[in-house]
Amino acid sequence: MSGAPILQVENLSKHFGVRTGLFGRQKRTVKAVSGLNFEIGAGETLALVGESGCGKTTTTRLLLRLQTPTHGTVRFDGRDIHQLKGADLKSFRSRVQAVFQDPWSSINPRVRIRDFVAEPLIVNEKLTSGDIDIRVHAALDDVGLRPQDARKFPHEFSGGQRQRIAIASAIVTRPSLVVLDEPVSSLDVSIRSQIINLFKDLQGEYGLCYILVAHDLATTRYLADRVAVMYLGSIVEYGATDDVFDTPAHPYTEALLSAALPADPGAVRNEIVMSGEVPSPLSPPDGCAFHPRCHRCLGDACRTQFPALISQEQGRAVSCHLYTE
Amino acid sequence: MAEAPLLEVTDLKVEISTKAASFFPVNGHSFTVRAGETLGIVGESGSGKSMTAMSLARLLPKHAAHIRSGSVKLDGRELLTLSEPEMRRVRGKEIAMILQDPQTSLNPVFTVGEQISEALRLHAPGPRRTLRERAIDALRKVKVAAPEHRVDAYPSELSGGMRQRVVGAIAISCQPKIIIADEPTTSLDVTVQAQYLRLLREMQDETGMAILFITHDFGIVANLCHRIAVMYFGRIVESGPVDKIFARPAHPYTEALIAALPKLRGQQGRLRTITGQPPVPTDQIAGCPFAPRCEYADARCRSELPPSVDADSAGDHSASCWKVDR
Amino acid sequence: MADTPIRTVPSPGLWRRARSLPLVPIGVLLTVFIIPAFFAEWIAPHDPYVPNLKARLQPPVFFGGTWEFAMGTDRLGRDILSRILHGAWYVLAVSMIGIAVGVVVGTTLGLVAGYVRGWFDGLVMRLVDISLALPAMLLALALAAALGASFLSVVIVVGFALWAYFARQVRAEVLLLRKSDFVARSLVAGSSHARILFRHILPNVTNTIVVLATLQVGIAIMLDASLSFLGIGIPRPTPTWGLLVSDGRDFIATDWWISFFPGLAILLTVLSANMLGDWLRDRLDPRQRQI
Amino acid sequence: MLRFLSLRLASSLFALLIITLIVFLLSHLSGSPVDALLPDDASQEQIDAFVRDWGLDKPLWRQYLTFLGNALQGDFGTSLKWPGEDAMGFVLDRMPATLNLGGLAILISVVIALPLGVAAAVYKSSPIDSGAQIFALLGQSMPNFWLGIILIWVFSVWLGWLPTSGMGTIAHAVLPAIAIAWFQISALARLTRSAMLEVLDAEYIKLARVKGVPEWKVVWKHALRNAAVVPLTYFGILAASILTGSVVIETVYSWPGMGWVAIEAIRGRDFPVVQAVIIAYAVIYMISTLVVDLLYVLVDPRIRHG
Amino acid sequence: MINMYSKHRIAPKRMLAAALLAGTILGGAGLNFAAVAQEKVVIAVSPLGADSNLYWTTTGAFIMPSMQTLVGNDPATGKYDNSQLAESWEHNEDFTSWTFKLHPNAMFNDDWGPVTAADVVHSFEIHTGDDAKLSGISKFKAMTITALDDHTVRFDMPSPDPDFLFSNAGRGSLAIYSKAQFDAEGIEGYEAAPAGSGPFKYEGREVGQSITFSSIKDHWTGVTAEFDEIEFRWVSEPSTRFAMLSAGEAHAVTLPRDLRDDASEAGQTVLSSSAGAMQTTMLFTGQFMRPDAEETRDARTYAWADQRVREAANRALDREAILEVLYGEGVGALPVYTMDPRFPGYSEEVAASFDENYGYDPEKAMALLAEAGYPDAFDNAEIPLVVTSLAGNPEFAQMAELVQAYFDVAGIKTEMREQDWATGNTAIRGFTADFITPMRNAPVRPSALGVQIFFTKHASPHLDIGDPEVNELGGQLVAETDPAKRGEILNKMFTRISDTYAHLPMATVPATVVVNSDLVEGWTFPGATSSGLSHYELIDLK
Repeated sequence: MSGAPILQVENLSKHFGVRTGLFGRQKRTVKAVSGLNFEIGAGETLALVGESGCGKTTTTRLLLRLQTPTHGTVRFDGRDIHQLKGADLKSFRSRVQAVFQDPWSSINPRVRIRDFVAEPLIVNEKLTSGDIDIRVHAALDDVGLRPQDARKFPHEFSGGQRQRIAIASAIVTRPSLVVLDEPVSSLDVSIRSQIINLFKDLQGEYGLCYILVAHDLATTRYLADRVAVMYLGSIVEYGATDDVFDTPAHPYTEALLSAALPADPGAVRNEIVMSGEVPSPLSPPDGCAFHPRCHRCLGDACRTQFPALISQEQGRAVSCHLYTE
Repeated sequence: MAEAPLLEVTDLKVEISTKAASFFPVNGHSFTVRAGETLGIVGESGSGKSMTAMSLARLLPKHAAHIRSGSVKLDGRELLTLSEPEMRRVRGKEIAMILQDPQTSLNPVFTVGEQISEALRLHAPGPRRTLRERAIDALRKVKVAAPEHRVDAYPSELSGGMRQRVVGAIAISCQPKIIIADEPTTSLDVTVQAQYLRLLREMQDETGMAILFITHDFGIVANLCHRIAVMYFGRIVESGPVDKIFARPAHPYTEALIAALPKLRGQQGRLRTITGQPPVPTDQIAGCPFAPRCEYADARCRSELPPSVDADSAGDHSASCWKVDR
Repeated sequence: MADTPIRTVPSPGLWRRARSLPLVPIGVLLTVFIIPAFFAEWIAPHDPYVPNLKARLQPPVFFGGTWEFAMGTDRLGRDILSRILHGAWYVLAVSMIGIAVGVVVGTTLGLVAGYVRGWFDGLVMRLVDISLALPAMLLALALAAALGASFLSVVIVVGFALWAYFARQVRAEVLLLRKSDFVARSLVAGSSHARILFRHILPNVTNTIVVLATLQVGIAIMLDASLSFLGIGIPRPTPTWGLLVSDGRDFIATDWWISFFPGLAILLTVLSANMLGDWLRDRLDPRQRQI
Repeated sequence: MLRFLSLRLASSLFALLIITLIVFLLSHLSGSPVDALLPDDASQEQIDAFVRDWGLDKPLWRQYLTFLGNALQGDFGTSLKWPGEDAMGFVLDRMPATLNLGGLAILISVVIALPLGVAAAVYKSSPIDSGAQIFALLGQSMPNFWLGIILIWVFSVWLGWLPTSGMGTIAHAVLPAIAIAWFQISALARLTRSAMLEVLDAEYIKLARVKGVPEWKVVWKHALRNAAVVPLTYFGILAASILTGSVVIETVYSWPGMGWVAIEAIRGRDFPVVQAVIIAYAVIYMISTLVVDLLYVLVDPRIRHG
Repeated sequence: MINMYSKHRIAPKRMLAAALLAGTILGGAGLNFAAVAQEKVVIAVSPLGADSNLYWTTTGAFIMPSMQTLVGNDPATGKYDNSQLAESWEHNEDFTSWTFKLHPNAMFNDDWGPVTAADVVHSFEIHTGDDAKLSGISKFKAMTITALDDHTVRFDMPSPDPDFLFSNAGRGSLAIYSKAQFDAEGIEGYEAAPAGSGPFKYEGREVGQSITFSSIKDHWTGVTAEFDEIEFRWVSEPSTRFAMLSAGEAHAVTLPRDLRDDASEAGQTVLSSSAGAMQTTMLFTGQFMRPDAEETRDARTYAWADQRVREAANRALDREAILEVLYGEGVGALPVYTMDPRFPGYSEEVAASFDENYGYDPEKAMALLAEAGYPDAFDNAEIPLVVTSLAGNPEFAQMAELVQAYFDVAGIKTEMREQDWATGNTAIRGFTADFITPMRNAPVRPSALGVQIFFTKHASPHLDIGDPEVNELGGQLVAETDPAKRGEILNKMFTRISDTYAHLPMATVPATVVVNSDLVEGWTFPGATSSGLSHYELIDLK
């Protein structure tokens, strides 16, 4: 990690109350995420991977201050973002941006491109209209669009172009951190690489750091410096991308990677049979949440005790009884 | 090689005509699928791959889309000239389909059992109880746990992967000769996708049916298919055995697509990109449709449509490109 | 969390839009409704108010009448055509102001309720329930008895009858929109709730509002007519169409023209407004499916 | 499920409470019953006695509380206009007439609107579609009293098929029910059409066709069963509109139902009956929306298991 | 083939369902509505203000044909006769005591025995109870009743009442119920089926819809209707009533004037009452002639406080044209509202000079207005003109519209106000009325009664025009018992009212009913009741 971490997440949990049963008498708690710890340094990319329902989206919403955590803190530049007010909040808003999955739904169809791209500037900074235009044009230029596109409406663009517009809006304030929520999964293959390259270029140019949520493991590997593998609301493995992908420690990581299909008929795949599907977060299994599907389940320990996340060498951490003494 | 192909599609053209415009989303392509074989049709959105699938089952949207020319032969029988009731007996019984989204491809108001046995009742009628037994059998075949219980479940009670298995059960229930699978795993998680593809392979091994697998994911074709057809702008631009195409792509588009993918192992530098945007079906392009984005294109590429030519001497690998020998 | 993704259909160009305009309904609306509403003074061949007792119950032209009274005359010898032309303004005013009241109240409440949820949402929805549960006609009767029948009371009743539909519909849309990615995106950008509500959500429900409002023209006119039927509409001698139809209803079997032509005016106007509304709905918002 | 129901019930009761307040205030705003119920030449003693008997001399809030307390026990007082009749009892006696009429109107509108909407959706943009739409719209374009009178002349006087007015056999209900229903057909048919259009595009419809299901079965079994959920949500409003429509139509056809009572009572300043009838209307509406919610759950397993 | 088969299998099933539905509807249709049975007469009229078997709790608009009063009206002349329960009557000199002798053979229906003085006393008691709302009942409350013998009763009243017969005849302030039934069944018996002594027997009612009576075969009066049953249907829409008549569903209906013409053109018969049944007028409300008006409020806000304006208003009206539109030809103008040739006090001079004084003369009207300074001299130059279409007087709306149009020509500005009776009454009672309102007098009251109700403070204080002279004369009238002198006083009152242009008199109108000419031959009725209709037993069927 280079320099001081820009974002620190400590013991972050988000629980939802859900009423079930007749008359809603039983009140259950769903632990969407629990006890997350990670940090990101400047210019770094951290990827969150896992199956749907593992808590990736909740995590990003907590980091973006769209939801309030039940426990724990998110520190940005050393300050708890959920305590920010006034000017500090504005500054946070302008320094943290996001790009969402669907370029069709993430751009307000009734707003001109210029106004859409400029929104973070308009609400957070005091600029003249002319200055805003200059910044918008610069941002559009950065993502490969022309200044005259600013006058158009979203429906005049294709999916790939829309995603560029969304990126332009995310970088217009020169943020430090951009949350990328499945940013390429709805794009065509031939466009995908353009956008992936664009992310790399922007990171190189502006020293952005990214939090990437993606289900395509190849993309993750290409973009991310470090990766956190999540299962049922918890991080089960954490470490440098290459390390994790080349030598997965947690059985779940192993299974996940084995399920990814390389675009190469000759590639050797070590297929791991993982039975069943992700259990409902309403009734998570006791002990290690993964044990019912685990091909390396050790027995009682896995069934009854929750394995803590244990740090290994080189910033790696694993939460598995295989690695506890 | 000598045996007759199970499905033979020749020069298929589909026209969509609306008040505003008229265009050919499927513009004259030909391919064959042999029994027990999996053909992968790969293409980006708007390339006409789903339209191809629907036109094989003659289920194009009424009024708007029409098959303009070509022939579709299943086991030697021409499908395009069948009457609608005859065609209805082909659908489901001889050609089955698995659609893209398991969330929406099951009717939410009927139980799983009702939906499976409906197909059975249409093509192999029997008493109620037998139908139910056979529906349970079909569920068992697609490895749904506790099929006796699940048969009475509504789709909303099942997970995504489970639903897609049910769709699979409907597809295989009448032992079709060919299954057309239109992006059946796109909305599934990778782990569930892997399970599902394994299931498809097993079913194929068991029944010897052919699979026409439509996808945009090269990872899937690489792992599942025997042969590949790559589509671009309503045409098949390249087709051949899967290993040949990955090893020596003959069409620049195929080549660029494969190179543009990030690799899971062994990392590369900057990703290769294809410039520009994929064309939409309403575009008018003279010459090779890929020419505007192609790094090898010359004047002839921009004015004349390239014919399909053999890419090697074996005769099982062909591409539509003036520069096959580049 | 299976959100329906909000997608908009790319709008075709202005020219193509203009070409596909439903010319017949627009033409009918103009000739029957809008032009008379503003220019009746100059178009109408007779004074709509002054009885002409010598020309009572003249049949329309082609039915034994003359061109002088093309649509015949009523029991007091007043020219039906002139009365219809002059009535257009009142019909227009009642329906437009009534709908405007409904739109403003309904949209505001629906917007805020759908966005802030919580107790306010509950309250608004209960108000919607209350408003739907109280038949507008009964309210009108009570109101007319309390305040006297007047233009104002008719407008209030129309507004009261309609606001709940707008509130319901707008709220439903807002519930979807507030979960959309672009609202999340805008929150991330740091927009205030007011900004999101008015800059992002409101423009996306305007289509719904416009379409619904067009479709409500018919309901407003019908309501006005029903109020006249009950004798609590805009007071005489104002020739609102509802009053004309209502006054002539006794003579459907004999002097049919007294109510037929005003009825036809209502029919054409409402039919056209609805067709226009349908057209707008098809163009503007394929998701929209309320009445 | 039960929880949902009890919540709905509670909020309905709250709404009813507000309605009682509105109704009470409105009926008191609208003038004194003295003038409606006593003859022109009533003496001052008569007036005083009347005011005392009906508690009209008490402060408004006292009158309201008294009213509410009694109303909770179902006691809305005695009718002023129909002497000797218990107000709520009188309204309840008329309720079956209105419910019969409304029920028939709903039946007619559903029987006509559903096929119309389905046909319009299946043959979208064809003459069938436009024809169905225009037929449906006609009902919304005619004042219903006008339509009602025309129906009487055509079907009762000229053709002699049906009776003109009054209540008796089912034949008496046909014309008023049509006059009420036609207005609703348009809305219902449009809803059905758009819901069907949406459903017909769904993947499971494709899948049904892929299975080889004949087209009519695709439409009427697979599609309609799903599309029906949407018009169903409209039923609460449908019920409300039919109640409202019945006010006018019951007058035209001399149908002695609640609408008729409502008008007569308001005109006669019959406070107790006015209050009873409006509350009764509101309760019917609340119950019908509640029933719709229940039906909704029955029709759509997604909600049952959601 | 399976599919084809199933397609055909389902279609007939659906057709069957459709056929069943259609069958039910048509089957139901065949049951009941076909042309009414000959032995049952159906009369369709506007709904009543109040609807009850307990007659005294209604305002008395409809007296059931099963009930009788003490005094009858001759069907052909409208004069009082002994066709009802009283065989004869007499009064003392100053009209403070009236004695009635009952027909000895009068019997209640349903075997409740003979009609006796006890029944009259009993009926008097229930009619003057707290729940009584009958028009004119306040007068009864001040009386005492004494049964002199089994068939004789005497009413004693504190002040002279020369017009007492009116209350007991068409006005019907006292209907005779059976005491025997009351003793046996109580009030519930009346509610369920009140026994009366009329030529019809109460059969039952559908509240708000209809009420049915059967005719009694050998009635004690010897009069028997030629049909078995009579049903009254309450139908508020005139065109629906017209439709019922045209469809043969009703024998007789009441219709507004224009529809009457239409019906008559269509071949139906219009029957009028033998005497005038109703007088109409438009009243300037507010006590405009009162000397203290200046103190209580600014009289100038009432344009019509100036007699010149009142005369102008009258002169502005072309009564001939208005009455032709409202009531048809042959309806004569009414010189003074409540004045009637049948009753004492009728002033030939006023009637004779009516054309001269009230004749249509717009020029004069304008001159008078100019002289009075109208509209500039008045704060409220716009006079609200009240329309009451809610009151079951269909011609009132047109009357107001026509008056407005004629006023407009003369330069009197008016503004329409749609207002129901109750609201208007509230304003009038509260002395806040600032409008011109249509008014009717039905049944036509004896002049003495009418003039006091509508113009003086003596009978109903709120309708007082505030003229000291009229009130003075009214006071004299109350005290005076000599018929000749009463006539003189009344004559003076009518003259004064006419001279001061105190109102806008309109017309005396007979009651009319339209009968289906295929079913009904004729029917004579005097027009003496509130609704105008009576003597149903005289309906002559074809």
